[in-house]
Amino acid sequence: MSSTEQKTDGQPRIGVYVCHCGINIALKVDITDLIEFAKGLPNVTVAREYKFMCSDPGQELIQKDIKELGINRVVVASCSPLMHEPTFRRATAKGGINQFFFQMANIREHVSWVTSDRGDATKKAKALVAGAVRRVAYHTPLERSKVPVNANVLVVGGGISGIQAALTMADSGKRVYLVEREPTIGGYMAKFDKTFPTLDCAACILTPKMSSVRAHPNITLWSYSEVVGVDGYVGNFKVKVKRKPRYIKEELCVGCNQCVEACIFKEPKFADEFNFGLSKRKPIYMPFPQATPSVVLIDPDTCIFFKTGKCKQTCIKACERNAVDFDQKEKIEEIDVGAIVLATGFKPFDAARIPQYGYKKYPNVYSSLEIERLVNASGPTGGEIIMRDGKKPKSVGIVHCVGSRDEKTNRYCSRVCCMYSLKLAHLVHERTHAEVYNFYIDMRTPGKGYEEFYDKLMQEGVHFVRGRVAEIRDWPMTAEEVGKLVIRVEDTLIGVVRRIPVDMVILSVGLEAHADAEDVRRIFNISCSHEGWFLERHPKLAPVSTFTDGIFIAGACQGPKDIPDCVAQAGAAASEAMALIDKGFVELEPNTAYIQETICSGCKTCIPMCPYNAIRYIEDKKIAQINATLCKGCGTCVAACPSAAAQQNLFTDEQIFEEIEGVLNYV
Amino acid sequence: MNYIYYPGCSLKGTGRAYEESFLAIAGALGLAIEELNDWNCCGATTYMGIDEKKAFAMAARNLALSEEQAPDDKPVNFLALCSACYLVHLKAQTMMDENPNLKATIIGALANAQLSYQGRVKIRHPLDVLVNDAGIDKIKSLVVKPLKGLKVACHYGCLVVRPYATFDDQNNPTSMDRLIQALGAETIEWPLKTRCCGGTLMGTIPDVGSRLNYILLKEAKRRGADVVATACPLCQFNLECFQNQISSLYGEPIHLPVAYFSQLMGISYGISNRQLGMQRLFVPLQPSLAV
Amino acid sequence: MSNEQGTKTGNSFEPKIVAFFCNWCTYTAADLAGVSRFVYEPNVRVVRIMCSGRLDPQFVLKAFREGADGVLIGGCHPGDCHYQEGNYKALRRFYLLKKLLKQMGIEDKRFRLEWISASEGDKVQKVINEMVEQVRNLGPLRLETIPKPHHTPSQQPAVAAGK
Amino acid sequence: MHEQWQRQIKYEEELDPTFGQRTAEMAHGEQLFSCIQCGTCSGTCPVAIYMDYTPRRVIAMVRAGLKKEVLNSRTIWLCASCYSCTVECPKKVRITDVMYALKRQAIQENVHPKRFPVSVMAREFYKLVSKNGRNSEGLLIFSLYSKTNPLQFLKYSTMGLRLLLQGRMNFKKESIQAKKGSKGDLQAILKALDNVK
Repeated sequence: MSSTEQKTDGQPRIGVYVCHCGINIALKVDITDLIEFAKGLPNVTVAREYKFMCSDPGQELIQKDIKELGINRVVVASCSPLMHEPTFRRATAKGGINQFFFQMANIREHVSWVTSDRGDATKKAKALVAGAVRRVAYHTPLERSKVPVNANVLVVGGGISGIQAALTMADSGKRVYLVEREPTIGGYMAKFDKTFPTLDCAACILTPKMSSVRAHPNITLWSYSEVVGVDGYVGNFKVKVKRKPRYIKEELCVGCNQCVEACIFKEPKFADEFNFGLSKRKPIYMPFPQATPSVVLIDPDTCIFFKTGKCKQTCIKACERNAVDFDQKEKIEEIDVGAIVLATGFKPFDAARIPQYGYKKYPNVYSSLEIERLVNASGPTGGEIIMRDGKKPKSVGIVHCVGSRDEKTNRYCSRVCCMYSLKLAHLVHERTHAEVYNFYIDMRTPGKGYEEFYDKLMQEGVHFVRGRVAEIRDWPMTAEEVGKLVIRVEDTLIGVVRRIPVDMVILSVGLEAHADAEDVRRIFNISCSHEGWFLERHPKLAPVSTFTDGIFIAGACQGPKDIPDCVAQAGAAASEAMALIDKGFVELEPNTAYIQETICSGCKTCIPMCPYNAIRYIEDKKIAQINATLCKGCGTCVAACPSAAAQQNLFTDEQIFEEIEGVLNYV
Repeated sequence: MNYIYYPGCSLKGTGRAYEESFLAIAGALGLAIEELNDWNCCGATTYMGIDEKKAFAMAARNLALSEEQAPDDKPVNFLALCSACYLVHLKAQTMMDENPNLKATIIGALANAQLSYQGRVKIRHPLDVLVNDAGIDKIKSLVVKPLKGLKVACHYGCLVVRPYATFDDQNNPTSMDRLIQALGAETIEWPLKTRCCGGTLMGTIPDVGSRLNYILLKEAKRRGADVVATACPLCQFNLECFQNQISSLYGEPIHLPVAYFSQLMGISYGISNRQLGMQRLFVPLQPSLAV
Repeated sequence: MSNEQGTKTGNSFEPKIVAFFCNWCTYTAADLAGVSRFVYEPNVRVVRIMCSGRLDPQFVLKAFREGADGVLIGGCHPGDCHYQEGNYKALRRFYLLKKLLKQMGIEDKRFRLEWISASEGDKVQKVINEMVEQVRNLGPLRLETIPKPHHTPSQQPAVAAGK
Repeated sequence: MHEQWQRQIKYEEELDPTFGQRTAEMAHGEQLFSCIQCGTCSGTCPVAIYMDYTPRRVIAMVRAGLKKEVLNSRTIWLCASCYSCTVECPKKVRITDVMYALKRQAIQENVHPKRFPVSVMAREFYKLVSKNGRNSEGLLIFSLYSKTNPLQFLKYSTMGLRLLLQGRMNFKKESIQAKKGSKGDLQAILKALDNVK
């Protein structure tokens, strides 16, 4: 650094670097004008432009100037700091000065992309650059503090995404807590018979994974449990998990089902959740034969004992291992983890919300998930497609886009429906030889082997009608329509309206975010899109990260996805989490608050302000003191301090004052 | 509550029985109703197809007049019996609210006739008023001759719930069903209850109009209806008066009484046939009532 | 101060508004507005703070002093604060400050607080357009008449060669 | 050129690129441009089966600028404005209002099908109501049939007679009382709207 020291006289020597970002910025901001303006700002030694500042040549410009011109403060005017601040801080450090002698002016997201008039944009860009220049002069050298990372991970959600992420990390030796809300893991995939486009059986590829989760020494599986609280920060999260009572001692139950046999309800008579009510269960039940953990549970809403207090409790007697426990209470477990992977999945659209399709009105109108169970060999009908009226369908209509691409329900395309509709069309056609009609708006089959699968279906003689079904009714116009469900639709490729009578209708429902996505989001302190999907940090460059460091997302909770994409994303989330853990420590942003002892009057105003109890009062000195490791850098105490004794690194009063003057005083 | 009653042209002509019967039952229910002074035609669904601004202005004139007639600053209940009149006024009002420039233009035009429109009008449909203001219990309490065993297909038609569903479910309205059931009659499951009768098409392109009404009548019969109840003079006219032509056109005898819901109410209230304009029906209702 | 200088419309008044946006919600939302190309009025200059709880009343007064015609504060929705409840603290200060500003003769509409979450890019557009329009109608804020205290900068930080 | 050899190809110069935008504005909705051609409108439309172009096709043609074909089509006149399409459209296109906007353009440009009862009736009704402030069903039917197909008189004579006897129809001219220049003068209101853009 000798060179640097020679050239500096204690005065800031600021270098301003304006990025064109291709034409993203250059199109709206007059770069030359901006450069000339910057050169005129106080303490600016050099101002340069470059097509892509984030590229290597761009970064080298900065490093070169630091070395050769003794630049000791750097301002880059380009995209959002949330995008490239780390990049340019690194460049600054490479140049040989402290990385925090850097400030960014966001002239892309906040200027060129949101301003129509070029003059206006240039003017605004000048203001932001002036703010950054004025501010950076008051930056001070800072060091990042390192805190160790807890090596354990929490995975929330036991569908295919959660399972994949958990296994990946457990195999690499991490201790994984897998928390699932339902009594069993497996999610929706466990309900499917076949998977598109390869038609391999879902169970054959999923159940082995489920049992290895159960058996894995590094995985602690908590089913029928929910995360109720998350504290701490990246590397050191404290998590509260609520374990709902299943009234069975999990460690004792071996899933022999003798209690179920013994239940005083001789016949199952309650709607079975796993089969969407297409079959019945008893108050004490195993969710489904391959349930994991293989442990029964009691449903207090239907169990006689819980409802009346009077029951022979035959289940207790039936269990040789005394696993049944009516006194079981919900309990809260507390765990420490370094990273969290959210894989909470989706909820299927409720077809009853589109009344003209007659779901829940006409018994032979089914939702696609009900059909998944009907065609499933281990389903309520053993894979036979028998309708609620006991008949086999001779003609079946499959309606696409139910609850998708519709301003009145969901605007977005659910992405998986076209393909699973084709799959169901194949399975139904294969099992029943019925005439199968697909009603679609646009056939969307992007994916390996997907278009080929579509072609295969056309070859199989399945009918395709391009048109969104207008209504499904039971009033006939012709003899053949009597007793049928009549689908009214425009065949848009012909341009005529058709009425197609069928025995059975399958509504291909879209995917929606969980009803409680908002609550879950808050627990983990991340963001949601309007539709309730969890928001990724960057749609392209950080698809499984969130705005909260250390919390990653995988699978359909981020947006509609098919199984291959879920598994891929789960792998990505797992490796992101492991990259964080294997590093062993996290470097914290040094934007912590501190007290200037000489100024502090000891008024204690700041102490109750701190949400993290990082401030304590030192009796003998009669002043307050901030514990930097506890401080998260919100600056609330700083704003509250009446004597300006409290300050925040990177956000000191004078840095912000300078920025305010900067953005206002030059244009 | 007071209602400014807007009859509209049909209710003085083809739909006279609707006015007669409604005023009769309204009287029985003690609804305070006064006719709008010097009302003009709402323009129906047709006028908009020639000149939209003028169409809205015609409706606005009626709205302005109704404010004149109910001077205090309370909301005005503008009661339009005919579904088309109901919608046209509602649409004009909604469009003006959605579009300030349009509103300004219309108000400006009204000024030329020394009229002003403040916007305190609430446009009401008779079914809304009966079910929500009078109330099912009140309606029930006046029944002296329950319509036991009478199977009714309640036909709402288009404009009661489309495009605006202000007081009932858009896909499956039930106000008329609840009302008819209160009279002791039985309402059939009627999935075509909001299907279009073709409106003026019956007059302009009979073949098209006939098919639409044939579908409705045929299905109503198939479902065992003794009578179709309507809340719109045009539905009633189309469904009732052309049954001979439809029968011959489709070679299928169709003979199904089509009455206003208010006539059915009147009957169950023991009001005389003449007061209810029963003599104006093409297809007499009496036989069906004998059941 | 160049309040009077107009931009697109000849010499019509174009207000300057300083916005203090919290890093986690509103600043991110403003980025999203950019990514979604939601065009809005160019009159707002955003100053990023980590949390709306950092908003020192001085910042607001300073901004007005330096010629801002309006000040906008953006934070996370109640319950969403990245630091648990900084936004509530901001809210309290906001109300207090509003009173004071009234006494200084600064109109209500020149000082606004909005909760805008990371996914509400459209709200950034809406709020800014609204506020700019309102402040435009109010006209320039003229505090120039009162002499302006300049904060005395501390010792220029020695340029340490910290890495 | 011989009828059945009408070429179907469309050259850009034959299209009106402003037609879509203009129609959208007249129909209070840019949603027109969001149409995904799903056909829900045609499927719900009770009269689509009689149209020369289904509503969906009309939307596409409007967007593409096939003004001549659209304004001459029977479709726009067959629309009974039952609003089924409007409430069912997944993209919230106000199709009924689009049809109205097209009818108005057809009238303005005077290209609607000649002697076609619907447009004739529309104009007769418009004249009658604009003049008197009220409709007179009898007179309307009379002028409609005489201007389109007088045979209708015979076809519906018995029915007409019954209506007359039952007091459901008459041929006297209905009208409002408000005098010219007095409060509520309808002509004054309508006149004010002539050539308002």
